Amino acid sequence: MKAAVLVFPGSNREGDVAQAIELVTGRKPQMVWHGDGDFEKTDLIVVPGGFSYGDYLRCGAMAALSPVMAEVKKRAAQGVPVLAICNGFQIVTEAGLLPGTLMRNAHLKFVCSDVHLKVETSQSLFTNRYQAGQVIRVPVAHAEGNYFADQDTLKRLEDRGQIAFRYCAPDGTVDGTGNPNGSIRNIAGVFNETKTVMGLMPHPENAVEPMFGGSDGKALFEGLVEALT
Amino acid sequence: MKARVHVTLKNGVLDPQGKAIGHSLNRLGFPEVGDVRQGKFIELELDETDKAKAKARLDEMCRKLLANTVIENYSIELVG
Amino acid sequence: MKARVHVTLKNGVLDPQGKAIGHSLNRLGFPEVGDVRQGKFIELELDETDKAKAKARLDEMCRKLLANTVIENYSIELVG
Amino acid sequence: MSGNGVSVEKNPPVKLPNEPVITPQIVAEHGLSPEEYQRVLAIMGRTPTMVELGIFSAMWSEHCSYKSSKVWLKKLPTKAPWVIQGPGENAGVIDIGDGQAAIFKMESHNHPSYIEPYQGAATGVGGILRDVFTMGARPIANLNALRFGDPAHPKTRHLVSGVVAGIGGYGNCMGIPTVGGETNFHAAYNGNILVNAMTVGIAPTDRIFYAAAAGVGNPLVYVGSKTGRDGIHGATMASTEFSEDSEEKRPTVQVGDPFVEKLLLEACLELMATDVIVAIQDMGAAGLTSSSFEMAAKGGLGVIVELDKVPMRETGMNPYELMLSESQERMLIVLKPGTEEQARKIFEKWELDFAVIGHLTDTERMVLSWHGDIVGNIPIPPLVTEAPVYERPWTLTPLPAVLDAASVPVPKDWRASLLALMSCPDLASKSWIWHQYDHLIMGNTAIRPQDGDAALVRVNGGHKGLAMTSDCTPRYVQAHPETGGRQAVAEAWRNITAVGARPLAVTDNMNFGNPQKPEIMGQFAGAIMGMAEACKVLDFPVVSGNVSLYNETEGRPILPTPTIGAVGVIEDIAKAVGSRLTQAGLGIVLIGE
Ligand SMILES: Nc1ncnc2c1ncn2[C@@H]1O[C@H](COP(=O)(O)OP(=O)(O)O)[C@@H](O)[C@H]1O
Repeated sequence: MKAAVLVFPGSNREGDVAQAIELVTGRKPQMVWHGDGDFEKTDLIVVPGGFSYGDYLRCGAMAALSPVMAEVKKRAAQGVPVLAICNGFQIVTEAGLLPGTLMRNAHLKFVCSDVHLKVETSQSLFTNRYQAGQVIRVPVAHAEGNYFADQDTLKRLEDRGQIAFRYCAPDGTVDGTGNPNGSIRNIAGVFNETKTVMGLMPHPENAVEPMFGGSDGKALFEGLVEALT
Repeated sequence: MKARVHVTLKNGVLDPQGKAIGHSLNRLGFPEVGDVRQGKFIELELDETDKAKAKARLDEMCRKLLANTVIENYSIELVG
Repeated sequence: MKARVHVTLKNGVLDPQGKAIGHSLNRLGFPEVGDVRQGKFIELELDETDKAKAKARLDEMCRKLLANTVIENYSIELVG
Repeated sequence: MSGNGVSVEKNPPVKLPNEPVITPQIVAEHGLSPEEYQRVLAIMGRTPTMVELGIFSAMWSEHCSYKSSKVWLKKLPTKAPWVIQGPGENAGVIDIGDGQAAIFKMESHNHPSYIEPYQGAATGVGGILRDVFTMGARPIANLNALRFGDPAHPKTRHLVSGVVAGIGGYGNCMGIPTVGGETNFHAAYNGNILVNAMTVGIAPTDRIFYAAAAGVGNPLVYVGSKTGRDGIHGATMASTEFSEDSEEKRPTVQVGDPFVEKLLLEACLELMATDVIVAIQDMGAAGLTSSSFEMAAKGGLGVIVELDKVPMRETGMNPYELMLSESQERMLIVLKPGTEEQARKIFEKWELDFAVIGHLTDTERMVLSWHGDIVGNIPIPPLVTEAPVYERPWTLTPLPAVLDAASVPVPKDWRASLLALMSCPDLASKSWIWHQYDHLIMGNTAIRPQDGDAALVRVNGGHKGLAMTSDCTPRYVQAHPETGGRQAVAEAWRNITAVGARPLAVTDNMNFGNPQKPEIMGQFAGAIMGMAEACKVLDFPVVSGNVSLYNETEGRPILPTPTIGAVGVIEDIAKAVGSRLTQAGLGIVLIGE
């Protein structure tokens, strides 16, 4: 699997995700600067976490307008898979690749902590190594991860199986206790209609080694390798 | 020319920041405070003398960058 | 009664947000944009009918919570 | 170039328009005593200009000159075979094997954090990060030691939430994990909180960068953010008299821009990977003044600074303001000749300001020019050698009487006592703080906050880890400074060993009251003696540190607080142990006295 990781001014988890990809594929992904409207062909595009453009104005707003994102939109339309994590999720929603938006956490504070996620479906490139209903533990680290969409959009997402992950309690119960940021319906990650674009707030790339935060996130990358190689 | 842009959340969109400010004010001894909404206020210097043109350009800036029209409204005001 | 409060950075205080917005607008094809400053805009519902009293209370809210008077200025406006 | 260097030296500086006459009041407002001003006159051989006075004032401030603490700091052991650079540079450097060095330091931002907690704390983190990456290191972890007033005091809540948000706001955006620290509450800090921030970075031992300038004619380059009127040196009156529009030019609080600092970090590391840097120094306290001065002084050279070339954020700025501004996210670099364009490209790629603002000379003078006029001309060596150093009178705190254990009543209700202890603010969980700090970014955090006595961070994907901690128990230091100083070092040592690492070196942050009071100076002296003794016994050298004095409100000092930051190494991180009880049925053993 050939992967490209985008780098914006202010990105800061690009190294983490590159490390995770290298761990499962044995090769370093291509790092793509925000000004590059034209980068090498790849099997997967990753929009990483961080504070692109300082997260000023609105998280992801300025990055969404960069030359590289114009190209990402083009390739996503052609079906190239896009994995968007944390600030990446904010960027792709601003760019219109995924519905909804990420607002300030309900408690207004930055939160860095392990959370539990319920995998909603195994029927996707990104989740094929998990079982539907499985509970995994990965960290979050954000101040604006409070997913919001209007009722029509939410209904459409639910009806079409476009919810990827929901925050839950360790036993899998989806209720307020496991929700770190106030996200509507505990949504932690969503797909586009074709399930080729996935955005999520948690950091599977920081859960790929048992000694460093557990390894529940590793299957996501392994699943991608399996699907895309 | 100077312009002032207000960006506010649309009705019906939850405003966690506004809510938290309201709560805090209530707790700090301002029980008379009801609903609170927080928006952005952006002041721009423009190198443009034609008012109509400036307005059209500002409108474009708002739609492109300053506001997320899925959840936000904006209003433009020209000063001086 | 409804009130609108503007909170803006004092002159001379660095405004990283405004700077970044200005940069972005320039890059996006708005070279006419010069200095940009970003502030907050807060709308409050008040259970108070006396204008003078409302104003005094709002002033207190600004000093206590809404503005950081070391680096920010505020202005209050009563509507309806 | 230095062609005009010679004639330049002979020209007396030009007075600026509206330049006030220097009165004893202006001198006092610059924090210089009459005796210190006499030294200024002797060095200059004439009355200084305002900008020159401002430079003396900054360089001879307690903060930059360590005039009250210097004689005592010399007593700390600073050497060991693994020490590459002890005190005297931007940060301390130790060898951790495999061609790698750990670079670290702690620094205070106490007063600014009390005035504006969010920005004060944020810029404190920004400053210490720059100290570490200036030397060529990529920062891998942050720690912070915080002291607040009584939780019931009306200001405490506001200060705590602002400081914590500011530390998180800056560190999180920079993408450096904040992995540890300490937080205590005591009424003695009601009017004077302590914010001590520590950064640890890693660099190859053969790619470490220093501040000493070299090479006459080499260009002096300014990079980073533009200069504004941020935190201009205390002399309010002087700077307002200086300007036409005093409201506009009021000295203001420094505001941090972590986004720009992140770009500056990446740009500096990119430049450091090339071979063009002669010397580099961040612009911290006293900004352009101390950075240019120190680079020239350390290299035994002179410097010409063309102030009109400095990138400015505001209009109408004057040389005084430019020299004394504390605008954040700026660096000064001496480049090898002819490499300016190569360097410029890197900084422009990262959308940062880049300007050649002068060059090195062989005159050992700092010459300031402003649109072609010389506005300042100071000999460098005497400003350093003639700097005031004080051996302040001190009275040692006597050992308190031993408390008879039998006189302490046995608790009636053990359960209630335990609960009372666990819920007291000093002992209660601090997870509400560190959950606001990204402590996992970089994917190397092996022991997180609360999971061990020290944090443990893997070094660049290998097997090696660095353990780090910050410790001090101010009420011990207050009771008996020597014992308290010893204890703080010993505790840091124990915490490093408790996770399985070998303790290597210390950085410190000496937070004390007014050194002009003999009993406060005695606390300082006692703490240093205790620390020195412990460090010697443990072979635990001090490689960097910071002193913050005059922490008092209305004559009431804080508790003496010598914060100790320590770093240790573990060769195989898989062998580390935390303090979390991971399995039922295991035995618990008590060791020691
Ligand atoms: N308490 C201390 N213990 C040991 N070294 C110290 C102490 N305080 C300051 N130093 C050393 O003195 C030098 C100057 O410190 P400082 O002025 O804080 O550095 P800078 O201004 O470059 O950040 C540094 O090298 C620092 O390590």
